[in-house]
Amino acid sequence: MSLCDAEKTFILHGVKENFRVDGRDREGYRPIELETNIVQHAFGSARLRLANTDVLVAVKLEIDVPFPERPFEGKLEFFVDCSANATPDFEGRGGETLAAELANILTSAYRSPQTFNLKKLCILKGRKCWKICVDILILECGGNLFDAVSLAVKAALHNSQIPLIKSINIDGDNIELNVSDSVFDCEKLDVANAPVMVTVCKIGDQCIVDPSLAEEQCSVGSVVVAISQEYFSTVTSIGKGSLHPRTMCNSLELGQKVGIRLNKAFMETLHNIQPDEDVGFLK
Amino acid sequence: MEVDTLKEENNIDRLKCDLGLLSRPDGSALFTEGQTVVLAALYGPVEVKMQKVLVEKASIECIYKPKAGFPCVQDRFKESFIKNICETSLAVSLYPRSTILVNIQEMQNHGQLLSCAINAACMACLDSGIDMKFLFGSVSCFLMKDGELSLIPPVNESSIKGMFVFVFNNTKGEVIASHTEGLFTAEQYHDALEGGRQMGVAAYVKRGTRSPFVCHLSLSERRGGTRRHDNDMLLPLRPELGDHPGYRAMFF
Amino acid sequence: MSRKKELLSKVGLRLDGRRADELRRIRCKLGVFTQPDGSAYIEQGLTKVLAAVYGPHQVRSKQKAQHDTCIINTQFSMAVFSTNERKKRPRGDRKSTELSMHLQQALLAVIKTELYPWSQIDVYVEVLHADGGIYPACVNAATLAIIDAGIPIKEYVCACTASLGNNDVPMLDVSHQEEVIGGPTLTVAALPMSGKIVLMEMSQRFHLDHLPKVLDKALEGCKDIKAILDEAVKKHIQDIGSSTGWANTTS
Amino acid sequence: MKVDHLICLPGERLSICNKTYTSGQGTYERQGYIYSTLAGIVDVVDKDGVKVIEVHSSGQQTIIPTQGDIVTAQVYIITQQYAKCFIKCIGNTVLRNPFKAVVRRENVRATEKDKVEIYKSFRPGDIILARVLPITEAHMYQLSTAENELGVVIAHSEHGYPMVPISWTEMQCPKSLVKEPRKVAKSTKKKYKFEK
Amino acid sequence: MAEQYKTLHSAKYYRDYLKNDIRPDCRQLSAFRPVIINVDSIKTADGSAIVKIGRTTVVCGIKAEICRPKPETPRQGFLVPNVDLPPLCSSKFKSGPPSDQAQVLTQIIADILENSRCINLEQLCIFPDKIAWCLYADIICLDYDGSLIDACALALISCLKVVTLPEVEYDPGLDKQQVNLEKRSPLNISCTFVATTFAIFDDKLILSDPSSEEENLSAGTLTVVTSDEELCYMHKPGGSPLNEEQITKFISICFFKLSVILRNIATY
Amino acid sequence: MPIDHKRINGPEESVPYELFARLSGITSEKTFEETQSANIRTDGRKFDEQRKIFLKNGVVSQAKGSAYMEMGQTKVMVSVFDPREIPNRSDYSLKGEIYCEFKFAPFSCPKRRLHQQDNEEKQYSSIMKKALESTVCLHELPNFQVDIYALVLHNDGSALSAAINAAGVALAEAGVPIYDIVASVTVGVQQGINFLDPTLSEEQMCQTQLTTEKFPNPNHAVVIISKLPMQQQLCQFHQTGYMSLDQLKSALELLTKTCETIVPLVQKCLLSLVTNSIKP
Repeated sequence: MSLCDAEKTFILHGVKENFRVDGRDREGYRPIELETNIVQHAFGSARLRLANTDVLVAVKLEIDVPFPERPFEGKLEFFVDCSANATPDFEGRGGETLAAELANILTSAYRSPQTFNLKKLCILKGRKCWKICVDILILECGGNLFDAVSLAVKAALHNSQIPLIKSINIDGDNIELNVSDSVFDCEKLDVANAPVMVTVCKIGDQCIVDPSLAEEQCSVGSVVVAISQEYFSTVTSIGKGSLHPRTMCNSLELGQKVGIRLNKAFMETLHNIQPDEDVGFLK
Repeated sequence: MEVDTLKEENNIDRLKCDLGLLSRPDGSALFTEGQTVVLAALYGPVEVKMQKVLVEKASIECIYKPKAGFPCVQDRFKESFIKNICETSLAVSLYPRSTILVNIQEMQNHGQLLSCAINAACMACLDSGIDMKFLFGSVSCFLMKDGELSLIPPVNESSIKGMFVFVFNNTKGEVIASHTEGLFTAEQYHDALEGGRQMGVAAYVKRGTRSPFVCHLSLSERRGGTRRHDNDMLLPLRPELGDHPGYRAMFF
Repeated sequence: MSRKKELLSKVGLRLDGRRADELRRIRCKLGVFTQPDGSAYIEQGLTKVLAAVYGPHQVRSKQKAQHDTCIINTQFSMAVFSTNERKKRPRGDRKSTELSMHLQQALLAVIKTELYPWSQIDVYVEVLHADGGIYPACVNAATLAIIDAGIPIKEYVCACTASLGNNDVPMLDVSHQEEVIGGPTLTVAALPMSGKIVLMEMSQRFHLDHLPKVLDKALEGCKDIKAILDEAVKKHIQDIGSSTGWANTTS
Repeated sequence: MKVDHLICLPGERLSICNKTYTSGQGTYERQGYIYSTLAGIVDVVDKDGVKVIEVHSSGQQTIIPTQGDIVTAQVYIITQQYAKCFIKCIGNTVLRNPFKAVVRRENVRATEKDKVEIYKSFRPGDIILARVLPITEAHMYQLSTAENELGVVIAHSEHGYPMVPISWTEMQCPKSLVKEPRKVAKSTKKKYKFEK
Repeated sequence: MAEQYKTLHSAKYYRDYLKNDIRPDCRQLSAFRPVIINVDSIKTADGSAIVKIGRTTVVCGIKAEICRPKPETPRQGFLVPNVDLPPLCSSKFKSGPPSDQAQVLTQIIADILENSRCINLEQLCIFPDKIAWCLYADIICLDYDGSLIDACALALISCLKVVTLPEVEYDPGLDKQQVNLEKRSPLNISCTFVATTFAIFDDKLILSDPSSEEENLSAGTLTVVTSDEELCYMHKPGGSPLNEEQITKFISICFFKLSVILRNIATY
Repeated sequence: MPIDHKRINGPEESVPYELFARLSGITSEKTFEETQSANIRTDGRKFDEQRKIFLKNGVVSQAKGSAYMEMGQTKVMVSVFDPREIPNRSDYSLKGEIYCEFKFAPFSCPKRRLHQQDNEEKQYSSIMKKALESTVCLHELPNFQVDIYALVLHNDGSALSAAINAAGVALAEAGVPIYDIVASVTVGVQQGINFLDPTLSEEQMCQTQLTTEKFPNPNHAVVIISKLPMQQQLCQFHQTGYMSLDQLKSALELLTKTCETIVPLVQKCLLSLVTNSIKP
C-alpha cells in the first residue's frame, strides 16, 4: 500500500485531533475476535483477528533434552510463518525477515522467568523436559502484527494442556516416560504473566496505539513494548526513524498504560471464552 | 579411437586412454592409470554467465564429482587445481567472454587419483579441439620410508613416506603444477622431479607428436558424422570392464 | 501373520463409519479475507485448506511474461502444525513443489488465460490441517477462490480421491487413516461437466481390471463435489448480492 | 591553496541556513541549520551571490554516478543495439566496484544517428569516456558519447598493441598498421597522459 | 591521475615499476613484508594468535571440546582446521557458505598440518575409545592482502603452540569425567612449519610475499612450506611453467625465511 | 551437527569441557551478593563506570571504511564496503538500503559458536541495521545498498554496542553520508542496580531472575541504546528482561548521558583521519 502526501496529511491531522480515520481515539483498539481450540490435533490453539490482521497459533508439545547449561528448565520455541495468502510478497522466502523479527521479539519477551516459568516443564533434571513449540501462522496483515501475534500466542498458551506424566522408568541411559492418555489428566499452563505487546506508533507529535496499515506508513518510528503485569519484559524500536529520549519516555508510559488495560480485558475474555461448535473460518 | 598404449617402459604400460567416448560433450576422455579410472568431459567454449564474464579471456569452470556422495572440501581443491592448470595451458585469450566447462568424474580410485584426473582433463581438452598452448601430463611419484622413489603406488601403503604429483608441459618439460604429501628433503624433491619428468616426457613427447593427428581425426569424424564403430579397433580397457554390458553401451 | 486392518467391515462400513461411496462432510466459504482479490476456505472431513488469489496483475519478473496468455503462479504450503508430527518447514520441500506444479496444471486447464496477456495470477494455498486428500482439497479451494476473485473459468475443476477396499470395492474420498493402513489411492482432478480428466495420479499398484470402476467412482465424487461447491457459490453470490442491493455482484 | 582547513565531522552544525548560505554537497539541512554528513573539509563556494556550503570527504568519497557526470568505462559486450560497459571512474575518482552501464546506438554520436553501427564504434575491452544520461532504469546507467571529447580513448588492436587515433573515426595499430574503426574521443591533455 | 592509470592499466603500471626492480609498495622484488605475531589475546579461546603479514591479517582461535574417538582410531583425538574468508575481509567474498577459495585454502592448511606431522593426535586422547579432545581451529581472515597461505599457516602453528588444555580425570567404571580448570598444560608440538608464497610475474619475474593486487596480476603462484630441516609442501597450482633452477632458488629462500620466522616465534 | 560439505567436519558430537568442571560454587546469586556488599564490581569498577575503550579506524585495507573497537576485553571489528546496486530488485527505489551482518567468531564466546548465523546473531544484525538505518542518509544513495559486516573476536559483554560504535566510525571513514556519528551503550540491571557497560558474566547475571526469597526485587534486564548525539535522537532502543517503568526510565537517563562520553573518542578518531589525509 502506498499513500500520497494528501492522504498522509489527512491521517496526521486526525491523529492530532484525537479522532483517527476510523473514528478511534489515540488509545483505542480496533475490534478483536478470538477463537480458541480450533486446531484439533494441537495441544492448544487460537485464532485472533484484529480488524484485518489474522493470526493462527498452534501449540505442539515434544519431549526433549534440556540445555546442559539449564538442566532444570524446559524449552519454549517460537516459529513464525508468513503465509503468502497474506501478501504475494511473502511468497517463497519473502516473509522470512519479518518472521524472524517476530520470532526474535517473542523469544526476547518470554525470556525472563517472571513472564513464563520454564521450570515447570522439566520432567527429569538434565535428562527430559517438555519442549513447547508455538507455531504462528500469519494469514492476513492489516497492521499491528506485533500486538495481534502476542495476544494470539497468549491465548493459545492459555488454551494448552500438558499431559501428566504417570511414571518414569530409568534404566541406565534409557528413560521411559509413561504419559497419561486421559484427556482429563492435564495441566493448564499459567499465562497470567505472559506478556502482551503494544506497538506505540509516533505520528506527527503524538503517539498512538494499534496503528492500521495506513497509519503505519505515516509513522516516523515505533516502539514495541511487551508488558507483563505492569513490568516491561521487552522494549524495542522498529521502523527507520529515530526518536527523542523524551518521546521515548512518553511512548513507554503510554505503552504501559494501554498494555495493562489490554491485558486485563484479555484475561477476562480468556476466562469467559466458551467452546463454539461452528468455529474456524466458516463464520 | 584409442591412443595407443605406450610400451616404452613398464610404467607407461599402465596408462590407457580412450577419447571421444561421450557424444554430448565437445571433448571427452576416459583415462586409466593402473586401476584408477577417471572420466573427463569438456564443454566449450559456450555462453558465459553474466557474473563470470571476463573481457579478455575465457573463464574456465571445473566440476569434480566423486564416485559416491557429495563433493567435499578435498574435491573442491582438486577442482581448483585442475582449473588452474587448464587456464595455463589452454589458449584462453582466443575465446574471450565465453566459458569452458571441464567435468571430471571419478570412476575408480586405486591411488594416483589426482594425476589421473589431470591427465584425463588434458586428453579431454585435446579431444575437444580447443586451442592449447601446450599439452600437460601429470605423474605421481612415491617416496618410500627407505628413501627409494617409485612411480607405481606400492602395495604396502604404510611404507610410503611422501608423495609428489607433478604436472609438466610437453614443450620444455617444465613444471606447471606441483602438489606434495608428507615430509621430504629438497634433494628428494629434485630426484622425484627428475624421475617424474623422464617418464612424463617419454609419455607426452610421444603423445604430443601424435596429438595433432588425433585432434584432426576426431574433429573430422565428428563433422562428417561418420564416427567409426569398429569394435576391433577398440581394445577393452580392462577385461572385466569391457565385458560389462553397461560399460560397452557407454563406450560405443 | 495377521492380516492388515480391513478397510471395509463386513457390513460395508469404513473405519470412520462411512459407506464406500460416501464423501466426507464438505463445508466451505468464499471471501474469508479482505486483502486478496479472492479467497476461500474448505473443510473436507478434517482436512482444512485456505486459498487466496491475487491478480490478474502485472508480471513480477519480466522474463516470464507471455504475450498471448497470463501466467499462473501457484504456491502450496502446509502449516507446520498441520500434521500429527510437527513439520520442520512449511514449504520448499520436494512434496510441496510437486503439489504446487500439479495445482498449476489443474488450474491452467480451466482459467481463460488468453484474456489476460502480459499478466499473472497468483494462487496460494495453505493447508491448516492435513487428514488425507490434501491435493483434492487444495484444488477445490483454489477453484472457489478463483470464482471469488471473479476470474473467468471454463467450468469448475474439482478433485477427488478413490481407493480400493478389500481388493474389490471402490471407495471414495480416502482419509488419512485409510491412506496409512494401505490400499492404493487414485487422485483425479477433473472437469465434472465435460467429464474431462486434467490430472490423474496413483500411489500404489492395483490390477488394471479395477481401474475403470475406481476411476468412475472418483469422477462421480468430482461431480458430487461440484454440486456442493456450486451451492456454496450460489449462496455466496446471494449474500453479497442481497447486501449490496444487487447493484454490484462482485465483492 | 588554503593553508588552514576547516575540518568538520558528521552531524556537526556548520551554519545557519538562509538566503546567503545554502546546503550543498556533503551536507544536509534540518530546522534552519546546515549540518555535515561527512568527515572532511568544509568548502564555501560562491554561486550567484549565494554561498553554498560543501563538505569534501577526506579519503575517497563514496560516490555514485549521477546525471551529467563524465565517466571512464570499459566496454565488455557489444550487440547491434548497444554496448555494455563497466563504469570504472567517475570524474577523477576511481571506483572500487564498477557499475554496469550501457551505451545505446542512438547515443554513440551526435550526427547521423541512424547510421551508427556499434561494431564500428566500440570493441570489447576499449576504454571510453562518456557522459551519464538521466537514470530511467534500475541497475543500468545510460551513457552517451555524443560529444567530440567523448568516445574511445584507449583501444588495443587485434594483435594486442595499443592503437593510435588517426581520425575521429579510425585508430591504427603502430605495429601491424591495421586501421580499425572507432568512435574516437578528441585528443585532450588528459588522453595524452593516458597514452604516455 | 596515477590512481586512474593504475585501475585502467594495472598490468602496465606494475611493469613500469618492476622494470626498475622495485614494487609499487617500495619493496625489492625478493623482499618480504614485516610479520607481526600476537598470541593469546583472546581469552575465551583455549589458544589464539593474530598474525599480520604486511596488511594481511589473520586470526586463529582454538577451542577445545570433549568428544568420543572414532571407532577406527580409538586412540586419537581430533584437530579440525577451517579457514573462513568472511565478506568483512574483502569485497571479493560474499556472505553465505564458504566460497570455493575458502574451501581450497581450508584443504591446503589441513594438508600442511597433516604433512608436517607437527602434532601427534594421540596426545589428544584422554581415554581410549571413550573420551578424547576435539580441537576446533578456526582461522579467520580479517584483511585480505595476499599470501593468505603464509598467514594462515603461521597463525595456526603459533596458535597450536600456545594452546593449553585443562586436566581431565576419567573414571572408566562410572563413565564420568571431571575437568580441573585450574591445571592446564600445553600441547606437544614437534616442529614449526613456515609457508612462503611467491608470485610469478610475466613468466620470469619472481615476487616474494605478493600482495593481493600482485597475486591478481601474476601468472601463477608457488607456495613452499618448510618444516624445520625438511620440506612439507610444494604447492604450485598451475600458472607459468618453472624449471628446476628456479625451484631450487625458491627452496633456499624459504629455508632462510624459516630461520627468521623461528627467531620471531621464539621471542614470545 | 549436520555435515557441512564445504568445511572440514569434526566428530558428530562434542561438548564443551566446562560442563564437566569441578563445581566452583560460584553462582549468580553469590556474585551479586558480594558485588552488592562491596559496592564495587568484580573487575574493580564502580557501577556507573565504563571500561577502557580503544578505537582505531582503517584496520581493513580492502574495505572502504573499517574500525576496530575494544571495550575492556570485548573486541569487535567492522568493515563497510562501497555501495552496490541492491541485488534481486527489479524496481527502482528512491531510498538506499543497509545490509548488516553481525557474527561472533567461533572462538569468541565461552561456548563455541557455529559457522552459520544463529538466531541471536540474526537478531543482533537486525538491531544493528535498525540503528544504522536512521543514521545513514539513505536518500542520497538511491537504489544502492551499503554492506556492513561486524565480527566479534572476543565477547566479554556489550559486544553489540561496540559493533554499532565501530560501524559509525567505519561509515564515516568510508565517506558514506551520515546524519551524525552514532554512540551506543549497554546497561545491565539487577535488583535495581544499573551495571553500566556490563561484562559477559554481568550480562548473564542480569538476564536471569535471582532466587526470589533472598532478592525480592524482580527487576532484571539488559538495555541497549544507540544515539545520534548532536541531534539528541535515539536511533535504536532494545530492552529484554523484566523491569518497571521507573527503573527503565532511570536506565534510559543513565544511558543517554553515557552516550556523550563515547562522542569525544569517535571525534578524536575521525579528526586524526581527516588531518592525516590533509598532510600526506
